[in-house]
Amino acid sequence: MGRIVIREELCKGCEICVFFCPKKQIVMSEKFNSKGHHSSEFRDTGECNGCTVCAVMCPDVAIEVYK
Amino acid sequence: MGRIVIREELCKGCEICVFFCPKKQIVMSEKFNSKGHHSSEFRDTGECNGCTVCAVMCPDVAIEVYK
Amino acid sequence: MEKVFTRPKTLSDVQMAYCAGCTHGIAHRLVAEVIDELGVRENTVGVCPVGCSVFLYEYFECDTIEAAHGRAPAVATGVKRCLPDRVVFTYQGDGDLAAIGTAEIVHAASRGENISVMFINNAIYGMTGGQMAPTTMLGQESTTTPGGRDHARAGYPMRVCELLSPLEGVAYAARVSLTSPANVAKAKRAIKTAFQNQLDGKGLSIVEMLSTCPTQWGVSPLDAFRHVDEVMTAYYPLGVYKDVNG
Amino acid sequence: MEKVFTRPKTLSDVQMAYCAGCTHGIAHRLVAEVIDELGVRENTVGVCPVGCSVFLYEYFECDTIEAAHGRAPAVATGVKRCLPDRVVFTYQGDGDLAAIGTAEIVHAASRGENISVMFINNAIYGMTGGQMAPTTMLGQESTTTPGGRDHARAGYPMRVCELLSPLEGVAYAARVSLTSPANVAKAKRAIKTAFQNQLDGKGLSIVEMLSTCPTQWGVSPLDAFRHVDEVMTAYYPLGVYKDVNG
Amino acid sequence: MHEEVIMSGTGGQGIMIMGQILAHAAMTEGRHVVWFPSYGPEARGGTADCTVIVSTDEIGSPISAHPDTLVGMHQFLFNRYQPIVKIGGRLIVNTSLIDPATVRTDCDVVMVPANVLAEEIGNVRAANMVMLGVYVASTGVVSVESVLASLPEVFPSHRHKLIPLNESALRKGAELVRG
Amino acid sequence: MHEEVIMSGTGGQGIMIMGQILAHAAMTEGRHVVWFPSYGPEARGGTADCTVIVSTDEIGSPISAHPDTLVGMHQFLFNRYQPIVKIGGRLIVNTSLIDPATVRTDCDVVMVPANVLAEEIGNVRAANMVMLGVYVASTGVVSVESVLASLPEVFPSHRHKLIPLNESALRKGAELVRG
Amino acid sequence: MGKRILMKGNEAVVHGAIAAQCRAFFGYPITPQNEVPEYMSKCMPEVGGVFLQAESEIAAINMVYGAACVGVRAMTSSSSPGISLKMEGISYIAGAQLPCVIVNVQRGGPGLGNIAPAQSDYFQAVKGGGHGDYKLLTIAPWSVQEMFEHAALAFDLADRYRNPAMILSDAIVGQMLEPIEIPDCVDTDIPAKPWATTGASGRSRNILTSLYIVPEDLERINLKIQAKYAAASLREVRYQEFDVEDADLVLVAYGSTARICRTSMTMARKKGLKVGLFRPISLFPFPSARLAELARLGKQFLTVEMSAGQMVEDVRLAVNGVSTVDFYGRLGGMVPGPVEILDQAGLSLERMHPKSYTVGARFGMVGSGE
Amino acid sequence: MGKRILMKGNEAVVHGAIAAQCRAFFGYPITPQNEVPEYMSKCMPEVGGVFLQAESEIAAINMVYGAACVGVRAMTSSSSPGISLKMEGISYIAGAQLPCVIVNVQRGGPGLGNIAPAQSDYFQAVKGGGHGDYKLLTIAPWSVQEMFEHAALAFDLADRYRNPAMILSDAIVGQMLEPIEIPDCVDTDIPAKPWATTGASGRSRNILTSLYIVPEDLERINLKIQAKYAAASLREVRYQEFDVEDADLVLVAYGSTARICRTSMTMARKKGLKVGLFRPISLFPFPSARLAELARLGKQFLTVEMSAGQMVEDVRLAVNGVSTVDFYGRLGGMVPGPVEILDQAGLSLERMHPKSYTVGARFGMVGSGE
Ligand SMILES: Cc1ncc(C[n+]2csc(CCOP(=O)(O)OP(=O)(O)O)c2C)c(N)n1
Ligand SMILES: Cc1ncc(C[n+]2csc(CCOP(=O)(O)OP(=O)(O)O)c2C)c(N)n1
Ligand code: SF4
Ligand code: SF4
Ligand code: SF4
Ligand code: SF4
Ligand code: SF4
Ligand code: SF4
Ligand SMILES: [Mg+2]
Ligand SMILES: [Mg+2]
Repeated sequence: MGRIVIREELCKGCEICVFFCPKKQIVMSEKFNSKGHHSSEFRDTGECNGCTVCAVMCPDVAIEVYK
Repeated sequence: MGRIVIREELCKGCEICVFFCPKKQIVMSEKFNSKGHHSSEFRDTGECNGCTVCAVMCPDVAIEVYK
Repeated sequence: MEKVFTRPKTLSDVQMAYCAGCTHGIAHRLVAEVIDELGVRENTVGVCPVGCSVFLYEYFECDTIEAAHGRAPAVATGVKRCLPDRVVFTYQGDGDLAAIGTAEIVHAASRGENISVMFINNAIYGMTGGQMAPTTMLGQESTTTPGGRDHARAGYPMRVCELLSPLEGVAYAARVSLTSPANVAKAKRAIKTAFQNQLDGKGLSIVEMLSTCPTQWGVSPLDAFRHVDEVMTAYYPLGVYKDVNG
Repeated sequence: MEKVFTRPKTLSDVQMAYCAGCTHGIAHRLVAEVIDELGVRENTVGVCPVGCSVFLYEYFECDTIEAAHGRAPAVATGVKRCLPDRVVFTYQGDGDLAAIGTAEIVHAASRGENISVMFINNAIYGMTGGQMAPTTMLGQESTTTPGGRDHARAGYPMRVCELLSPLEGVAYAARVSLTSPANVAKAKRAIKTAFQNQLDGKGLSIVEMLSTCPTQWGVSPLDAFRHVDEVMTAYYPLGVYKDVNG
Repeated sequence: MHEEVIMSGTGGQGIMIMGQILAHAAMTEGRHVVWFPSYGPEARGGTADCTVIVSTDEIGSPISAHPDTLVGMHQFLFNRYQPIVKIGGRLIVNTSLIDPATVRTDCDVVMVPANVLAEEIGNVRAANMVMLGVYVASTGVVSVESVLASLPEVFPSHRHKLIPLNESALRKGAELVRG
Repeated sequence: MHEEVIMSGTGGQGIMIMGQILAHAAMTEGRHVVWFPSYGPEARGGTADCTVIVSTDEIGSPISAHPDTLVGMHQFLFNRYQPIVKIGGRLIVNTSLIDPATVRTDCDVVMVPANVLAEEIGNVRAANMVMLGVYVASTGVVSVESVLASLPEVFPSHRHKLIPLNESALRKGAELVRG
Repeated sequence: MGKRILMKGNEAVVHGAIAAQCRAFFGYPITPQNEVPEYMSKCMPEVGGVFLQAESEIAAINMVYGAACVGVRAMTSSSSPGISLKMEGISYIAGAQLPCVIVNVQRGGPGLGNIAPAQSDYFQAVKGGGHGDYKLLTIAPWSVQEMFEHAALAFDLADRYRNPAMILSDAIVGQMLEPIEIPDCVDTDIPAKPWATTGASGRSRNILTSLYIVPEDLERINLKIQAKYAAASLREVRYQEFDVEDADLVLVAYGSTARICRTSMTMARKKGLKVGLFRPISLFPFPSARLAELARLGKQFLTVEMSAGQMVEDVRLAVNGVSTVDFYGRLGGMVPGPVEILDQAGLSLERMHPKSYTVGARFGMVGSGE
Repeated sequence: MGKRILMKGNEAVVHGAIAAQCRAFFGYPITPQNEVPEYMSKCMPEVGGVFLQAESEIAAINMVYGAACVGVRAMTSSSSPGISLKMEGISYIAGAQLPCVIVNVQRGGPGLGNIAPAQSDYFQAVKGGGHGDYKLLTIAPWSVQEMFEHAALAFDLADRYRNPAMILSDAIVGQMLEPIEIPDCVDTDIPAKPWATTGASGRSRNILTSLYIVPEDLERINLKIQAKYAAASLREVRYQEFDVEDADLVLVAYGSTARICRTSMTMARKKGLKVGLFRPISLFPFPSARLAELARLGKQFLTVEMSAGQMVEDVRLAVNGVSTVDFYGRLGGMVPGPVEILDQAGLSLERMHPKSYTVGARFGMVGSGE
């Protein structure tokens, strides 16, 4: 069981985490952040296993992972 | 049968031709040329075979060979 | 729950100004992690290039120097020769290292300067707006190769690891990419080796990271990742080109 | 009797200002002979370096340009790109080509500029009075390596043919020496290949000639010849490193 | 007639092309015109602004120290440029990314939720054209028609497929003003 | 006392060290002294000359436009410098490499077959010391003893084995003058 | 007359060069001049010319040297740090007496500085940033139209004097878009180049070098080069004047700063201040004689630059104490505004003509940024 | 006091640098300064310092930049073409506000030129051969003794102002041998360098850069730099005067030319001509105030340089029309002789003071070469 925190202000909406999450736990949000980017959003359906793949691949080091 | 002409004014007395001539047909002269070098001298004992080795090795292209 | 992934301490807690999907960010994180893990932050001097990563100095919590375009290896040489016990690394783009800085990297390598070189090959000049780099692929469009790079006009893409490996002073040369968790893990190992070699006094280590530039390539971040895997890796094979550790 | 050996036409009939026993003179003659034999004198543009052979322009009966130190490949590129049907060669020392001019030769090679590069490796800076060159041997004394070159301080000798051969744009790379009639004959064949390649549009050809510098080595001409054979050739093996002609 | 406008936002918002279209339209209407960009250090995500000066007379300074109008697409540079707008000048504000509470009150202000409006048309990237429509309609510096006619001239041909979208956005902006 | 001398020849003739030895000797005698070289482009075979100025006063110009003395080791530069020697100055001429017929007659002239004399001692390379001996003895700028004492100071230690040869050459030159 | 098109200065200089028969371009990217190599990469091949992105600015200038040697009109372009790297090459080109054109789109310095407009490379351009006694024939466009026209002018000057010519532009002139008129054909004057090293066919060999090992020879070459500069100083002085006749104060500025000054001048006139504008177009040769004349006529001067004070030295040398020369400069990429300059003009007038002018309050309308 | 030893200028500057705690040297061979790296290669290791022959002048100056960053006194040396290659690096060092010392042993130019003495890199040194508004703190030794002493002076200036300093020498001063006295210990002042990038241990990180992307920031840095130059202009002006009090004509010359002028002056005095000598030691800051004062006192000037006229511009700027400034120069490695300068002084006196001086015949004794 895991959980991630996406730091919205660091996120640039590149969708890399969305693509790489093996559990499809991340989606793009509808909101803009202050830079005008859609940021990504943790779905938190309980399937996240804290594998850190999203965090490892995030170019902006915007994700923290808990397990 | 061969013959060489050493252009004294071009010669710098490096002795390379002396060393390489297979027939030992070249010696260093006693004279200085206008640059203050001893130049080399063709002995012309009739043993020169015109092999051009001296000319090929002369760094100053000071030797002409006849055959 | 326990935090199992967080920003390395050596990476400042600010937003980096790279484009969305630009792997400069991943490379930064890996270098920062290695510095953290080796415990050398307070002993490290980073030399920044001119290129998109010019602002590395704002993102790294260690002492840093901004070098002139291409001259980072010379600057690093000046630092390392004066302070041999400091950890000195350069971080350079392909324009910086493989074009204008060719003489400096070749000679730092040939001298075996005991430094670690982080080389970001994104096959383009990012910062100046997408001109051809020495590593731009044949056929690749850039703002100075309209219609795609043609070797008859613009020469061949340069393989840096292959070029430098034969030099005596090179301790380690590896090419990695940043396009998957496995590749990122390999990249980190390579970076760690490059720093460890320096601590061990082995000579110059270089890690070439195939990197994305979605902006200047004109593709989405994901397509940029794919381009690295599918196109760049074919011409720039991943692997370790030299390792004095055997 | 018939004249079987005489000065090539392309070599001016003046005394060259090289030291006694300096093989710059042999190299000059060979290049001039090749130009004569290919009948391209009136079509040739030579680019001279800064180094002892800076005066090549006084000795060659073809059009010549004196380039800034190390920049001959860039100058040659400018000439050749504008006049692709001319024969363009550079003649460069090891300081000129392998130190200050590293970036220019590497990139001319990588681009595959269709030129011929004559590279005189005498392991020293001749003209300026015997300082270390990138190719100076380990242990060799020079005025800037008192006590002999030590790799920890002054780096390793650079092998230019090995460095350039991997580059795509290089058509031909050979290392020869000028220390015996057989070696001179081989050198001439290599030079001819380098020029013929250019006529055939094959890309960049380089002939590295191990050369003597009795003056700055502080030995007699004959000992200098021996030093090339016995010491230099061991570290700089003679041979053809690349040949696109197969 | 002499109008100086600064358009500002972040990289990727299409600030530059918005100004270039205005400049082109002004040229086709026979005006003197200068467009001048200023880039942030980063290719993307950095700041971006440009100045356009349209005049019936020859133009001296291509730089505007005190613009008549500021078109603000993003808070950051808006904060920077707002203070230098002439008293009684005009502010056209993208409220999607600028907090209305931060806007000066001694100017004519037009509030435009440009990102939202652009998304309504189908692409947030057309927010710049919404703003340009508002600008043109509210200043009358050039006609909306000249602007529309300039689109195919200014867009590079590989982006001509985007013209219809941009047209709608421009019209939407213009209509907003005309009511 | 103020003496300006130009020593000239070709590369490899030891022109520079000849001047340096003189300069050193002058220094040990408490004089003001400047030595200034001028190299040809080539490391060997090119031209070489140096100027030495010895004076009881501080020395301004280190360049001599009109030397008191010219020591000529080779024809080429001798031809060049001979015209600027002061009228009534001194010419010391190496007749092994300079044609006596080309020498000015309005100066004190000392003819020295220096190469031949040096070969007699055992090495043509000591011709420079023969000339220096002549120079010192005929001008008296410094004593021969000071010159001899300077040899080990000026020669680098790996060349100290050559000192005896050079001493003989110097003495030979000096004797030539003293007769 | 050609049609009016909207163009960047950096694009215009490319079109101007190609219209002037430039057939070789070698460059390296650097902001704010990237459009020059970018447009060149498109346009050069279309006219059968050579475009090559060099590995560095140093390589680029030496490629230009090679192209110039064979008689081709060749050009390179860069911005401040990149121009510094060309200094050795430029000195060689001047020493070998070869024609070529170098464009500097100046940015903020020193060092990496920034990419904003500046004029702090004036000394480098006109005094000789490289070694030795050479000069660059330097011209300073102030509009996109002139970026086009100065290309041909620069090539003509370069060929006429066998000397490198520089177009000293800046980030404003390079980056701004203006409508320009492109003529159907451009007047340009390419002389024969019998000295070119194109192969010694049917003639004796040509040698191009800047090496003259014998000082007498090198002095002779230098005197020849200086004579060319003296000739250029008689023939190639270019400047523009605006309302100087009755002016009490003459603003002196070049390039984009001159445009801003022109706006300040208009403002000043509206306020009744007798301000004129003198705009040097050729920076070397500098229009010293005319400035000296204006000084003798009693004009006072205010030199305005985006620098710490560089051209002002040439103004002072020209005026030689005959009247007053004030200076106002902004640094590091800051661009002075028209009102800011107007304020300075007021101050100068007040000080120089205390009886006629008591300006008192400044004209600035808003404090910040000015 | 140390003993008197015979030394070349190029050797003296090495000893001076090492005595001043210089502990890093990076250079590349070029005549006529080769003795500098050669002696350094011997001496540096002896004091535990760094000697490295770089692959080029560009690498050398950037290595110096690196060494300066970590607070070490670092130096490079070259001659004219090599100095041109350092222009970008020098501008970076000035922009990042780092101290270091650059030695230029000037030779004939432009281009490859020759290896004879010249002073034609004055503009490059004092006006800014690189881009942007920076200056080199420039001093000009005229003797071997000063080559030694100026090393410490240059390092002190560099450290005091965090700015590169240049020793502007030439082939005469570099190559000549003179006896010098080496003191047992050299006064030198090395300040703390808390800004050095030696590793962020026990403090927050240090960043050394010349990049200030926001123009306001870069202007601020530039103003700071200009303020340093203003301070140096008050405090660091150095010059020497000989017999100027009663002089009608003051020769102005620096470096080796000043020595030659001194001989000319002595000759002139012997002939009853009231000639003095003013020798700027610091070229930047230039001793303008003193020259202006001398001009006000009615002195006339003759500037003598081995150039086409470079320092003379600074003399004219200082004098600002108050009196006459003549110029005499030799080019391309030619060295003016004392009599030749005397002749010129005679001409100047005659023109400036036609009543007091009618020199008529020249003093030259032999025509040729002069
Ligand atoms: C001397 C000099 N030349 C050119 C530039 C302009 N410039 C800045 S970054 C850059 C290249 C950037 O490309 P790269 O090194 O590949 O880095 P990237 O931006 O792709 O990460 C260039 C040419 C400069 N700053 N200085
Ligand atoms: C920019 C520059 N740096 C340095 C020099 C001085 N220089 C002249 S020749 C030379 C090196 C000569 O060595 P090499 O190229 O090996 O030729 P060689 O004389 O041995 O034939 C150097 C450093 C120069 N002329 N220009
Ligand atoms: S930690 Fe793993 S499972 Fe959880 S969101 Fe990230 S990638 Fe998906
Ligand atoms: S990878 Fe990072 S920056 Fe990209 S969308 Fe995910 S959280 Fe945002
Ligand atoms: S031709 Fe052959 S045999 Fe004759 S002299 Fe020369 S080397 Fe000797
Ligand atoms: S090889 Fe040539 S230069 Fe040498 S001694 Fe023989 S002839 Fe003379
Ligand atoms: S331009 Fe390219 S390299 Fe630069 S930040 Fe953007 S994506 Fe990264
Ligand atoms: S110094 Fe060496 S390379 Fe130069 S001419 Fe003499 S021997 Fe040849
Ligand atoms: Mg890149
Ligand atoms: Mg060599």
